[in-house]
Amino acid sequence: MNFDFSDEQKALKDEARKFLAAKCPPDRVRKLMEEGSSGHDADLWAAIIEQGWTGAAVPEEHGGLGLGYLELCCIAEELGRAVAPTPFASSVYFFAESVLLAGSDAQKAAYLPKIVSGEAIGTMASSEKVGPVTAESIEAEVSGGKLSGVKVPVMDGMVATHAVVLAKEGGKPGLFIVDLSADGVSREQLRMMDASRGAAKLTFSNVPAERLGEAGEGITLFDAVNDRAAVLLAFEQVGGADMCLEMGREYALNRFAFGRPIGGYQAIKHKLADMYCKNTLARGNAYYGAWALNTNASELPIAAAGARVSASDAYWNAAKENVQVHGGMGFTWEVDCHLHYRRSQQVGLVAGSARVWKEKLVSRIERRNAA
Amino acid sequence: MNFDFSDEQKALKDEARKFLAAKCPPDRVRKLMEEGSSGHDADLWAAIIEQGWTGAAVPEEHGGLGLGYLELCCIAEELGRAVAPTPFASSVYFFAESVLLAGSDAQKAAYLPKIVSGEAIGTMASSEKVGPVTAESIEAEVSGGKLSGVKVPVMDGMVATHAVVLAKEGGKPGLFIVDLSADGVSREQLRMMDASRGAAKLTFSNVPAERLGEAGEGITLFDAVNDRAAVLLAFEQVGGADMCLEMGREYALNRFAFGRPIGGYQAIKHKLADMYCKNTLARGNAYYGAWALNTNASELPIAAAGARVSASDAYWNAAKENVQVHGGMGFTWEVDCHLHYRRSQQVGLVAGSARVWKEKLVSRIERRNAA
Amino acid sequence: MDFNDSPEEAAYRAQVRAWLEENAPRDAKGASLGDEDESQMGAAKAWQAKKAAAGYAQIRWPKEWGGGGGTTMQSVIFSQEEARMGVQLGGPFAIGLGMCIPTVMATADDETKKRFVGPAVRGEEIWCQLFSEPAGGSDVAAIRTRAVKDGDDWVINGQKIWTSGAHYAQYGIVLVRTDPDAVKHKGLTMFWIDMKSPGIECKTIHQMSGARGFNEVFFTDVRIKDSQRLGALHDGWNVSIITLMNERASVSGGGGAVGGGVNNILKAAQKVAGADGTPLAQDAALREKMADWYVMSEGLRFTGMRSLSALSQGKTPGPEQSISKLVYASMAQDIAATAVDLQDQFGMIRDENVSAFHGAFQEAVLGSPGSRIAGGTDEILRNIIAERVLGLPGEIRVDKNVPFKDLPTGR
Amino acid sequence: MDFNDSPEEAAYRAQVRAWLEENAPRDAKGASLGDEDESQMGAAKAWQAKKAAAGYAQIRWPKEWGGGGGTTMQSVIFSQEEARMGVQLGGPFAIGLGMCIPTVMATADDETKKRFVGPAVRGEEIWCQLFSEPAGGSDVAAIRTRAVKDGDDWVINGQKIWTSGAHYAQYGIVLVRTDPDAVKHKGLTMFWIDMKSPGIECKTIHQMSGARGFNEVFFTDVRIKDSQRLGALHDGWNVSIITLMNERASVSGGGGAVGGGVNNILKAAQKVAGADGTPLAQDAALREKMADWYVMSEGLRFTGMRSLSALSQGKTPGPEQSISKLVYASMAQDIAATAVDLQDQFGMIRDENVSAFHGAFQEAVLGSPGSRIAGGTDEILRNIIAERVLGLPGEIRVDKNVPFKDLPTGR
Repeated sequence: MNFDFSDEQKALKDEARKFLAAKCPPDRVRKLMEEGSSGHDADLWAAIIEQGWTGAAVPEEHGGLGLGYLELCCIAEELGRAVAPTPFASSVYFFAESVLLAGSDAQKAAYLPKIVSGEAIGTMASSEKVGPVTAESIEAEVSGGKLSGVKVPVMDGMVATHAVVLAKEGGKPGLFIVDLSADGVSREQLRMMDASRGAAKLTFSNVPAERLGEAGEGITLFDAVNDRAAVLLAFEQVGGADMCLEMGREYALNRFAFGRPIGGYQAIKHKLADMYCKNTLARGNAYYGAWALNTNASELPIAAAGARVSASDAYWNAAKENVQVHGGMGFTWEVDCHLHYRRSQQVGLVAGSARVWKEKLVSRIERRNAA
Repeated sequence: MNFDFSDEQKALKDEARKFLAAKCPPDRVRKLMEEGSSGHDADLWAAIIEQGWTGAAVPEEHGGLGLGYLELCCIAEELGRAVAPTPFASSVYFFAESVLLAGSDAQKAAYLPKIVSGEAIGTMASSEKVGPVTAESIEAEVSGGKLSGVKVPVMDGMVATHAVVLAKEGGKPGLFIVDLSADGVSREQLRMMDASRGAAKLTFSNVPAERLGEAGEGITLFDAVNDRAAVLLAFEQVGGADMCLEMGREYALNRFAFGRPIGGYQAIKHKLADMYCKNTLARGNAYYGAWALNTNASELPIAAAGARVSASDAYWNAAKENVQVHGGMGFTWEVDCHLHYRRSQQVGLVAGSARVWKEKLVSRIERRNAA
Repeated sequence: MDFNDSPEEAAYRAQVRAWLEENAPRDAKGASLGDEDESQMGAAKAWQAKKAAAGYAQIRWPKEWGGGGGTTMQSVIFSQEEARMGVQLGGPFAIGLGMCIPTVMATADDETKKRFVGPAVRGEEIWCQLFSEPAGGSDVAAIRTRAVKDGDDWVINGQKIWTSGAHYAQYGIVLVRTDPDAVKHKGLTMFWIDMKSPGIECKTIHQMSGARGFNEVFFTDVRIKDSQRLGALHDGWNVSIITLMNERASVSGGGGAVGGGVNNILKAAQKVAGADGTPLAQDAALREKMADWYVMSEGLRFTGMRSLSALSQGKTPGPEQSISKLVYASMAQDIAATAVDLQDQFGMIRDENVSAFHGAFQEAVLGSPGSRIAGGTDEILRNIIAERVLGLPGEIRVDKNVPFKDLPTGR
Repeated sequence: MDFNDSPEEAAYRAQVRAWLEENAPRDAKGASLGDEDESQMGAAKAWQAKKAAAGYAQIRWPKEWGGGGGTTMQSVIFSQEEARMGVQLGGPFAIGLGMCIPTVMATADDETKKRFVGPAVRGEEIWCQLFSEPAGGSDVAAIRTRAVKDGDDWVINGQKIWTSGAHYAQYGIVLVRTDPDAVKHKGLTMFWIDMKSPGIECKTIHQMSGARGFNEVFFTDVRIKDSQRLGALHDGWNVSIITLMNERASVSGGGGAVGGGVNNILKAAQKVAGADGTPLAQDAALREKMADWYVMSEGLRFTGMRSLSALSQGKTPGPEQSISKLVYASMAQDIAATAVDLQDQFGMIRDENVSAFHGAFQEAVLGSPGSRIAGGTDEILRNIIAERVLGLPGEIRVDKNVPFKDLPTGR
């Protein structure tokens, strides 16, 4: 039994942590938020690309490092811990994974090297209205190879060069690659709960769109991409949740009330112990997701849903209770708690809400039990 | 504003508490459980009848005291606090209320004086199988005035002399009064989670049954009876929950660990504070239920569901966390915690489960909002 | 058991209602406490003056001090009727009249009282309360702001925090350490202070939600007279207890729109379609939660009514109201997070023009953590209920018999 | 990252599997620890003897003491394979071999060790551990059972509680107070004791669930030799730490059927129809809860695998396993209560012939409170995680510098 990351993978993680501590301290994230920017730290993004992280799981033939998903999980955990304000998830977990999963050889050759090199920034555009994305919720339509419709919110929609768009063709949902520099694309920046991550409303009028995968396969592919993204996002969440635990622990040891550290009071001790429990459960479930993703196991749908449900719960709990441990300081702008509080909401919604994933998990278990 | 019981009603409650402390101490309840009896303390029951409690809310013209429902609520709270092993709920909240609600003058005259005097013990027989009672779940059938079918569990089914039975007639559910001493009734005692409250499986073969209310009104009447019972049971639950809080508080003050009372540790302090919160919410909701029941207000359906949901939650929480406060002693037979732990399950299920009542509450709110 | 006014209450309510109909400003948007938007301040002050003239400003206070000479219940009835009219302009005066002026009245000489009480009741002067410090928080007595005697003056240096309204207040009461060699609770003294004194600087605190209602207040060589002292030298802790007791004595209106949050999410859920096209309000998981929230918020409403009933009958309400903020704050956070989760990806959007329900739930997600902390954290409130209501032992105190300057502190 | 055995582990597993195929008793129903039904004791003892003869009884112990001279991982593999075969008969020996005998080995003279170790490994003699007392509970050192010196003997009076297997054990280790004038942790001494000594009386404890696995053990003028002492006089607290450390060193199999509870309720819910006739398994509220429980139980399973992986690589597992019982016990209570609630009125029935699913969930409702208490309450486990894993401060101890006899106690 070797249910752990290798020493090399752990070393990669350590390096990533050091790199992000230097390039992406919390003050930098806060400053970006104050500037009301598009939630994209261009300098950090350039440095990340230089590290080769965008290509960690992309095969060498397409310009990547071809390391594998376990390595990408290590990077994801550190990005989550650092609350990094970059389009990494959009470009790598969603766009690149869509192309890897469903792209033709030509499409892989056309897009993956650009994603790896940073020449392109990809994203996924699926949501159109309030509520979960389903076949019925889609009105965007491709007809004669041209896309029309509105997608909102599209993460990193102000900086992305390409998007995978979920749209109908002949009445059936499909995934389509769209070049966002084309005529007929208009972008409108949105104010987000997590101001460290930008998003836009994208409007398409007769924009060229090329299909990814077979016609009518849209929802199946979309689900499969979300499963893969869910595992990677789970590592971001686990990284963020552990950072919250560390922040809370540190504060509890150094903040004194009534002559002793607040970490000596059971209300705080037990709150942090419960946080440790949830984080540990989430880590276990995330590791299983990593194994399933890396081996492309048949268990992936259940493993991904389990990782997502557990990690979303752990991060939200850790983020909100870390604020509580910090007391009054915890809800000020200057203290870092709110960076995680916001991000736990963003990352918990971006691939679909907790309630949707819980339902996915149970129906997948039922299907497995019935098989 | 006078959202409180009157001084007279409070005096009645005090008297009831003293009476039950003398006649129904916990040791007596435990002994009854050990004897594997039918969960019926005949001596206590006789004493209760002598007090006139069975007739508290029954009009004087039917042999009752005609005091009102607020007085009955006071008694219910004390019965719940004392974990009284009697068929009071079955006979008074379910049977007598069914007759008061839907009985003809002749039926009221025939049954209510007997219930008040104790000559008769009534009960409600609705459940036939696992899961909530619905029109579809009923197979018992009345044809030509004769009932056939099986009801399980029927609370106090071993000692009841009469039952209100939910059965179909001409394909539609109705409520029927059945004399359980008639030929064709067979009783089988059941082992219950709460061994201080007896129940039976009742089998009916062509037993005479007289209809209560109009044909086909069964489910409407059954719901209405349950609403009234729910308010009264909520007071039993509030009484039990407060007793658990008092037990936990008392133990926490007198049990020492590491040289000081365990009630000085925040884990215990905050557990008891949370119990106080839930109990206080339940009491507020129960009072509203009492007001609605006593004035027969149009708010009763929502008030009853609110009282039930809040009280079921409070009692289960108080009962299980009181065990936890008591530590190892809490799960021994000799300590009283388990009496409430069992009873909180019994009283939480007898008029239907928490999940069913939550759904009732929300749909009733929706209906009110739409009106 | 009923919900009716007594005949006396009904008569008073009718009188109040008639007066409000005639006098209440129309379309007055509430100037909520600590709001940085001061545009409503004029309206608030005018309304306060009008109430004072009619004896409705401090109904429970004696008439000689500008009050109404009435009962607590009358005060509650007036608040209810004000709320019913949508006139809620009392925010800026709440701390002054609820905490500061009662402290002045209990400790100052007649001249001082005469100087300050009237203008405060009439809304002419606004007060703030300067107790909390960065190192203090729940531990109010851990005050480091120093006052050093210099002739007949005191010179104050230090910092206060979480001061509501400091940026528009004319006066404040300030708790400072006058003897660091004494044990923690024995070396404090209370003063009133002119907020325009040289050396006082206010800085608004930027909260995670974007709101800026609280202040940091910095004291640099601020010079005040010993005659501004409230109570005895080094007796400030006991004086502060007067202040805080007065805060608790102000009973809220009881009823109110606490249950509103549940109806909001229910109505929202009726408008959002789930995966199968049916409204999310049909989702059983959400419905169970809504039932739980409904009985919590209604339970709070009924608990308030129980307290009001005691008041109405001239009794002292029980401790039941102490659960209110503890129950409400976590529930509000839970409702907000659930409502955002229901919106799926759309829930990430804060843009009030794009977000569902004008971003109300997103604002609630960002605002609710503050409610679990401000005015007593969840943890402190549980301690208060456990100790004061249930009589469980207090915390073991290691800071009781040590000179303040020798107490351990964090970084 | 994989779930495969290393080549060495695979070889050992194959060897174990072959041996078990040949030697394991068929249809051996587990004689679970502390069960009052002793009918399986013969089978358990026979199986323990057979394992000991083959070196599988205490795999990690040196061969000279009857062990297998193997690794922790081998011990885990053997347990996994035993479980796979449905042979789980080790319960009655667990406390003796896991706690008592290691204490004897660490403190006794050679003669004593030779006398006791072999018979215990071979299952010939069963041991119990007599630490807990009615006034103790979580506070193990609060021991009141007194041992008074009388010549070369000690005379013991007092009471122990929660002693598993006391009614069938031949020997025990007992922690007693030998100096009540010393501070709490300094006046204790450890002895081994023959459970058939005159003056020892065992009484089974009737639990709320009806089970009777634990005992009270009463000591009335029980006379033992000073040579039965384990460790130095008054050094019993340090000896007891050896005992308890050994308990923690025994790593569980990690994997296992923890997730089983969730599948049980899912399958149950598929068989029960709700109000509208569809199976309750379709109820969204239940489905959300099932998802939560599933990731909790799977999370525990994967956490176990992480610890096993460390062992497999010759490393020391991290602290992650410390969450296991805390997470599991409350979840089990929650699952049981929810499953009973789903059954509505029928859920009240405990009768195994009538109740749905043979009353399994009702038994779980009645049994689960014990799991949240036995072997460390939820509250103690949270303290342990907070202090030992997260390094937060320990509790303030008021019982450290006071003679034991002067410590305050409850009624």
